[in-house]
Amino acid sequence: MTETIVRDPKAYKSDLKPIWCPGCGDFGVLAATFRAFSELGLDPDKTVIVSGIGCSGRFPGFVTSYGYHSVHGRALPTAMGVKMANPDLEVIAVGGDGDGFAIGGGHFPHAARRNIDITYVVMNNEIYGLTKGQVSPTSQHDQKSPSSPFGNTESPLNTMATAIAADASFVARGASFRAKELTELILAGINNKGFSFIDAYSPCTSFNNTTQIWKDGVRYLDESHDPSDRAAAFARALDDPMTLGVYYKHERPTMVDQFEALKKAAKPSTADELLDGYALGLTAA
Amino acid sequence: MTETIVRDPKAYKSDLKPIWCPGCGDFGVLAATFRAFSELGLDPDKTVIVSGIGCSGRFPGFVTSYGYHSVHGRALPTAMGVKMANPDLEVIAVGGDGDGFAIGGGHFPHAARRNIDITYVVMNNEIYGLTKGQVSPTSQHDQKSPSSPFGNTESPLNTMATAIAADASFVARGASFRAKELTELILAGINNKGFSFIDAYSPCTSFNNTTQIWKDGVRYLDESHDPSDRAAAFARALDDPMTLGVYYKHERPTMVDQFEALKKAAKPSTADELLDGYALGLTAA
Amino acid sequence: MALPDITLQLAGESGEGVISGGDIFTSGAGRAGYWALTFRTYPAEIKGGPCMFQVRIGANRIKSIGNHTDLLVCFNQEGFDLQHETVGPEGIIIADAESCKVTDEFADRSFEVPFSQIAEEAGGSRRGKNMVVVGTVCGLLDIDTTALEQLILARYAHKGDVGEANIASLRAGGDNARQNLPSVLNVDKPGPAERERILLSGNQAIVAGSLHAGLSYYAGYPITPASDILESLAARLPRHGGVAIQTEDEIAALASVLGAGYTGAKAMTATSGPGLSLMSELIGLAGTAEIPAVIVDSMRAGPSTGMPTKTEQSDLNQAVYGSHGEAPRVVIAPTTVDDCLTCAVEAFNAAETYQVPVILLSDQSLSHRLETVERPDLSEIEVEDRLTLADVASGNGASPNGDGNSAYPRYKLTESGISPMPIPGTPGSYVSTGIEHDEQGHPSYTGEIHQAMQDKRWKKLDALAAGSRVTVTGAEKAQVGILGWGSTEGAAIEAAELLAAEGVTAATFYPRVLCPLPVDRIKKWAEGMDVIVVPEVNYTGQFARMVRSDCEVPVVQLNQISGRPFTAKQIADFITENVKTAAGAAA
Amino acid sequence: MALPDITLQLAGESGEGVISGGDIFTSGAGRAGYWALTFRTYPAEIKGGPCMFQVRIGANRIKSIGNHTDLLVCFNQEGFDLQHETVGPEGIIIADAESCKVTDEFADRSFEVPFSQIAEEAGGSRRGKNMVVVGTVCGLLDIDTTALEQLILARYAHKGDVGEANIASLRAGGDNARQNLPSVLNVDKPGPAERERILLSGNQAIVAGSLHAGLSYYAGYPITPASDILESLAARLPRHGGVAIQTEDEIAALASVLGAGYTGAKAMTATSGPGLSLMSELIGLAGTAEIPAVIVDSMRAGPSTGMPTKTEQSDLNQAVYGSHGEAPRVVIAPTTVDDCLTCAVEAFNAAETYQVPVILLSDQSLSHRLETVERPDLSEIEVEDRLTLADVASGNGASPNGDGNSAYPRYKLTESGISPMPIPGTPGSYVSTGIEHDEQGHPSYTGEIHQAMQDKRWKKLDALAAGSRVTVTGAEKAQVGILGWGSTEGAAIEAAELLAAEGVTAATFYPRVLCPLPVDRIKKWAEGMDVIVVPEVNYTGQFARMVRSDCEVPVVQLNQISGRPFTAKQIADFITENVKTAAGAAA
Ligand SMILES: Cc1ncc(C[n+]2csc(CCOP(=O)(O)OP(=O)(O)O)c2C)c(N)n1
Ligand SMILES: Cc1ncc(C[n+]2csc(CCOP(=O)(O)OP(=O)(O)O)c2C)c(N)n1
Ligand code: SF4
Ligand code: SF4
Ligand SMILES: [Mg+2]
Ligand SMILES: [Mg+2]
Repeated sequence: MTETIVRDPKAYKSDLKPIWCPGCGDFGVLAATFRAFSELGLDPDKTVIVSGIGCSGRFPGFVTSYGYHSVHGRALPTAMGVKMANPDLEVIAVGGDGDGFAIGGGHFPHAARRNIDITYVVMNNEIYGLTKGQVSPTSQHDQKSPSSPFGNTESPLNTMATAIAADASFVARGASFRAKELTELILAGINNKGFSFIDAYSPCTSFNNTTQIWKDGVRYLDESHDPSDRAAAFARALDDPMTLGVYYKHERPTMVDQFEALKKAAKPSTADELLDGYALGLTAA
Repeated sequence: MTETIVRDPKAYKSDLKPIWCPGCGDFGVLAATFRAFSELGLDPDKTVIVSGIGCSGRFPGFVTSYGYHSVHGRALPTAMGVKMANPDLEVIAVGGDGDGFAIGGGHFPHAARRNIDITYVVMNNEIYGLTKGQVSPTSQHDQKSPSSPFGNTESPLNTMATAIAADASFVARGASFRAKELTELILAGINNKGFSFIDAYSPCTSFNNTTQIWKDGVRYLDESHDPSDRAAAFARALDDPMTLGVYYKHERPTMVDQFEALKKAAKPSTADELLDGYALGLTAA
Repeated sequence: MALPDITLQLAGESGEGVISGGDIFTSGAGRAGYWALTFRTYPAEIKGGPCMFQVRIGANRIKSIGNHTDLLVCFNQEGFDLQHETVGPEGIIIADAESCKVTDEFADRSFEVPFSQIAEEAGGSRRGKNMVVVGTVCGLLDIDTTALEQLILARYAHKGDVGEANIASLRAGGDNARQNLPSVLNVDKPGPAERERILLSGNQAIVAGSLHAGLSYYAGYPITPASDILESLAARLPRHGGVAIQTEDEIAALASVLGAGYTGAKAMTATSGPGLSLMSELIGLAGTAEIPAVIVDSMRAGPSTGMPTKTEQSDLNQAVYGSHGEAPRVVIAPTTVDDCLTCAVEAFNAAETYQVPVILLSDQSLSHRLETVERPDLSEIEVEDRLTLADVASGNGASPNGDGNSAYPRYKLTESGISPMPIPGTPGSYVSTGIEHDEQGHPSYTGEIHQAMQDKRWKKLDALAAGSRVTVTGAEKAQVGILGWGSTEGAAIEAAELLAAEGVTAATFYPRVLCPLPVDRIKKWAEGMDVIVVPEVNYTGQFARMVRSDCEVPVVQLNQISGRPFTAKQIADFITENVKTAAGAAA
Repeated sequence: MALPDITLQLAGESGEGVISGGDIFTSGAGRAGYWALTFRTYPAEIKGGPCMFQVRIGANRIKSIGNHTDLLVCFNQEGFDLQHETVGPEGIIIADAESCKVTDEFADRSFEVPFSQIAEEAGGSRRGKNMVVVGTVCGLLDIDTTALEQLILARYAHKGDVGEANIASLRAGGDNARQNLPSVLNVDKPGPAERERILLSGNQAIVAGSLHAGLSYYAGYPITPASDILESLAARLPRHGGVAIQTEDEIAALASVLGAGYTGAKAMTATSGPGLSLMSELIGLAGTAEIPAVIVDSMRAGPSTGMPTKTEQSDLNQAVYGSHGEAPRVVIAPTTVDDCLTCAVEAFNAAETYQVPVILLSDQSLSHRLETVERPDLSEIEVEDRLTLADVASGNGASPNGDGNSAYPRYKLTESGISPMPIPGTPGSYVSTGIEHDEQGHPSYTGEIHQAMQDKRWKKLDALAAGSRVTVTGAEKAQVGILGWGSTEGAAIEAAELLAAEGVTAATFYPRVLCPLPVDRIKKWAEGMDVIVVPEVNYTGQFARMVRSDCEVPVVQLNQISGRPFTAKQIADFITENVKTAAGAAA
């Protein structure tokens, strides 16, 4: 963890007032992000926050940094483009559980497999906030909602297990109301070279108010847990989902590293060099 | 396993000659399917095979049964529609590794979460056959291909681990050249009530000829493996990927069962009953 | 003098009960015999932010949102600031005495009422503010509140004495109005109802229509303003063994709808623009594999995420031309709430009859407006089913697949282009496919087969183009023809009435089926018009361009993208100001 | 008599070396100074199935595939069966003596050659069959094979003595032809080349153009006929720090291209119809958030999966109208292989200058045909870059974000609609978004802002519509005007020449930018034409409809969907047969 504190957390707060409901967990995630940015001394001009659509998708607007508010579900491939086109940028992707695991769920394993060096923070409220309370892939079985009036027939997706199965480089769970620890997780995620995934419990006070249940229920991974042990991490993920902490870590060359290594192998690449290859060499005829 | 053998395997062979290359593994998967159908005595008029696009996607055309050749990546949601609209049908989804885990990968965890009672057979050749040999999500790291001329920069997706993380009801790996065992896996998958996933190694002799490597390398899960232990299944999935057998089983109410249970709770549902609810009751005025 | 109808606006902050007050007033007015039509704006935020509820009521059927506000009730200062410009020259303002000051220009036609204070005194809580507002309005307009009170009691039956308190607030508001406010506003009393009336929204009507048509499979992904279709069906469809599934995205929704349609089920999905875009590829599959499906698109303001809570008619191009290659589809646009029900049934009928995907184009204003309509007689709305192989099978027991293991010729080239469809579970197995194919569904890439199959797929729609429903008002010869689609019809008809009052003859023409367009009938009608105006709530004039290209008829575009529906006056004014002078001028 | 050019077809089974033989012949003919243009059909299967290679060579530039086959070489019976109908009235057939019998009608103009036997004798293996074929053709046409032999040696340098054996087969084929076949066919000898010539495909030209324009980020998902763009760039882009990524689908591809474009990179993706459909939603985002991007669509026959290896021009509607709402974009269609290079650069220029997504519409026939062109002088093809905030920043050190933490007004309403774009990594932070927004990118849902922003986004393209490139042949006044787009241009120009020979004056007009259409120039040109014909390889006449609606000019459609490009004769015949008599008749 770096100690270079060059900016006040408030320096990252934008002029735009968050539109979130009173008590929404996203406020806590935003605050933890400010603190993590501050501790890392991130330069707002060199930082990009990418999001999809949802209440949580409005996040970039509230941060002083570059931002990219994409369409629903496309935060991860967008972030890949940003990072791979300009590896000097610090890239954070954020979004909701629906954005990330329903419509955008197809992108997740590939971001992990590629090991794109970005940090992905999901504000998991186990509900669709912005569209007024339908169940999401992380909603509980039997949960009632406008779209599941007699109880959810689907079982929740285990995001920790999913990320470990995809071999994400850093896999952790935090909570919006555990400010200090969430700050540390975001910080560790950013510092991790590779694809870092943080599932942050972030209650939706309007449509799925789990604030109390989660506040009462969360506990931390015990000291003995070895995050380098993938099978053990998976086993822990199957335990009590309300367990917070770093489940899994697997550092390895990032996507940027790997493309860097291709430079020498690649073929001549100017347009002229290419056309040379198609020349008819008429002098020989 | 049912013993009702009412049809010859050949009865399921359609008039259309497979267009696959000589030695293509898909022939073996097709043959195993015929045998499994035959052992189950499936009625071709009550069986639907759904596929996406790829060499493997042409599969339904070679079977005498109903078939549905969808667009690339959409076999699973299509199969859900078929099954949920008509639960009496036996529904099998088939396709390639690219179809199922690249473009269609976003549907997989949800098919598993919902526990749609279908069997999904992926003909995994670790390559894009139909488009002539580009890497797929299951291709090996460093593998050379037209789209990865200096070696694949991405790490392969572990399909067994992915399916176990998604809590698929039945998770197994087979191989096209292990005819008897593959037949049994398909049979067990169909017999399993719930979402059954079978990853069948199926070499592409034209663009990624792994025939010999796989023939030499495959082995079977040992007897001691307990498929009801999810964490253990995951640990096995991280071991040698060339291990065949049933990794994981988790029987529970299927999607059809769950909707059946909603019947009583649901509100009056004829158009007239609905309009009654909007009536102004003018007599009261 | 009593007006034939009046337009009321309630404006305030989200959370003050503006919308619920408006809803309950509308229901109450409906029960008291008035016809109503509403329009509302939501804030972008989930909680807080300005919101507005507008309702126009009258003694006769209401066709549009009203040209200006006759009575604006401001819950707070922002309500006044944002909405006072809509108030007509004779319009009245009632402002919350505690929080709102009107500007000088309204000094002589505005009144202050201490809403919260009255609520507290009468019902014991300042939260009854919106009920005081409703009571005030009823008092001012002399609307009987008996029905309204019953409604309130019923609605709060399980909430202790909230109902009683609300009624007390309502009455106190009415008493205050009758005592302290001059009776400046009067609306004609409605006569007795000839047929039963109902009050519902466009989306509710679509749900009712789909159930009437025989819907049994629904899949959709939440999106404003279509989510309530999913929600309503989730509560109902399972009753008779149907299913309503919230999928992981719109692609899965339509893929599964096509899977269900393939098995013989009547299946539907509903979405808005972004979802329709994602469905592009599968719409082409449905057209090619000839699978019936209904896709509801409740349009909102685009492009991209755009303005999700605002109305617009800007997805027509995507509906008609979206998807690569050239795949047939039907596009139907309802014009009113009851028409939503009829069009939903017609959408299923077209899907079934022609074995095509049908896109039903509603919009935010139509999907979410409450409108009083005569209760449709469902027995009069015919339901059609597809031609199945079982329908045509001779019953001689011979296998439809012929001998051996050959596939049934599901894509048989017939005169009409329509081929009998085997239903899985019954004899006649074949492979449904989006690859170009011969009659048996076998992949085939010859130019001859491609031509024959495109001919087959497209010619199916000829009958529909010739016979689709159209509504026309006005004479066969007129100075101005208003040619439009969807929810603008009411405003267009009223605009024609306004023009008539100014001595301009005007006619309207609204086809329901926009693809295939009833080209011949449009051309014929156009011959009688001196000039044709096409009003659309979009930027580029999508329908106008289609008319120009398909009918080769010159038209004048009238476009606005304010996020609100047209008023009749907007259309009439445009015509008097721009069109009479130069037929080629556009706004 | 020597012909100015001849059309050769090789027809046989996939796996017999038909395509590779054709390729090598084309390269050899090219090196011998002939101009060439090829067309090929692939089987649906990966291995096996009929395939055909067609090449037209001549002493001057070749513009289209040729009206009929002058020389058909049949590798087997199926080759004859499938292709003999294309043979012209004077055309010659050479059939494999072992496996192919021609029908009587060709008795007096066909010859048998025992290809495999000659190969075995000369090169020691029957697999040299295709080289014997190439040698036979060269012998018959008296084409010098020196360059060809060098080419073969180079190509098989690492394969032991395969090269030598192939050359032996080639020579044996030639010797046999000279000895045993009558010299019935002659083609004009080419003169010396004035400028260096190259032989490449449309897709290769697009790759070259994109590199010239400064491409540094490519992402794509494999799909026929666009995959080779990904493959070529994967081998090259990393050289200077660029990346080419195979994504999990087309949505991810375009999403990442927009992410890259947002950071200032020139970024591209390439796909075919199904992928373009999937990109619909994100194309709207690019238009709304104003992010430059280039999307290559190499069209294949649709709808749906359709006929993936066949050509068609049927994605124009999707390119121009795809995506919900109304989002601006540019659509550019190259007409020849060298034009692919130029248009690729123009696509990047338009994307950068106007901050919009640009769709480059190629098609299977153009993407995969080999064509001899003069080597473009890249220094003459100007490259444009976007207006960045750094370009306009005053350099006084003041923060572009103003005081405090407010966002830079990235969507500033300017005269031209183009606003300077801050590049992440430099000052000027803001949020790029597809939600309707004010100048600072903050979400805003008022009608005024929506109108202002739509005006801004759309008016950017006015300058492009006025100044885009167009190629015209023929006089300003003509009996027939051929108005088209894309790869039909060569056939159209040749059709005009054929018509001229029959005394009909004809002109051609091919705009490169189809959206926004150069309406004024089309109208002006149209005034000089008695009748206008629009040839398109599609079913509904998509471009014809656009011309009718946007230019209000009547046109006659000429459509075919055979999976093959037009021949000049097809167009000319249609015009002589249908158009002169009745201007309104269409095919
Ligand atoms: C393609 C598309 N489909 C649907 C929507 C509607 N939509 C907006 S946000 C959202 C889901 C919100 O849930 P989540 O991602 O969990 O975010 P939250 O609001 O809970 O933070 C949906 C369905 C959309 N904007 N685009
Ligand atoms: C939307 C879309 N994108 C791309 C393609 C092209 N395509 C067809 S099959 C295929 C992948 C084939 O690989 P796989 O799924 O592994 O099947 P296989 O051929 O190996 O059996 C691709 C990319 C397509 N048909 N549709
Ligand atoms: S609806 Fe829920 S998630 Fe959205 S802002 Fe409100 S509390 Fe937060
Ligand atoms: S290309 Fe590969 S996967 Fe396709 S048919 Fe041939 S061997 Fe099988
Ligand atoms: Mg959520
Ligand atoms: Mg594969």
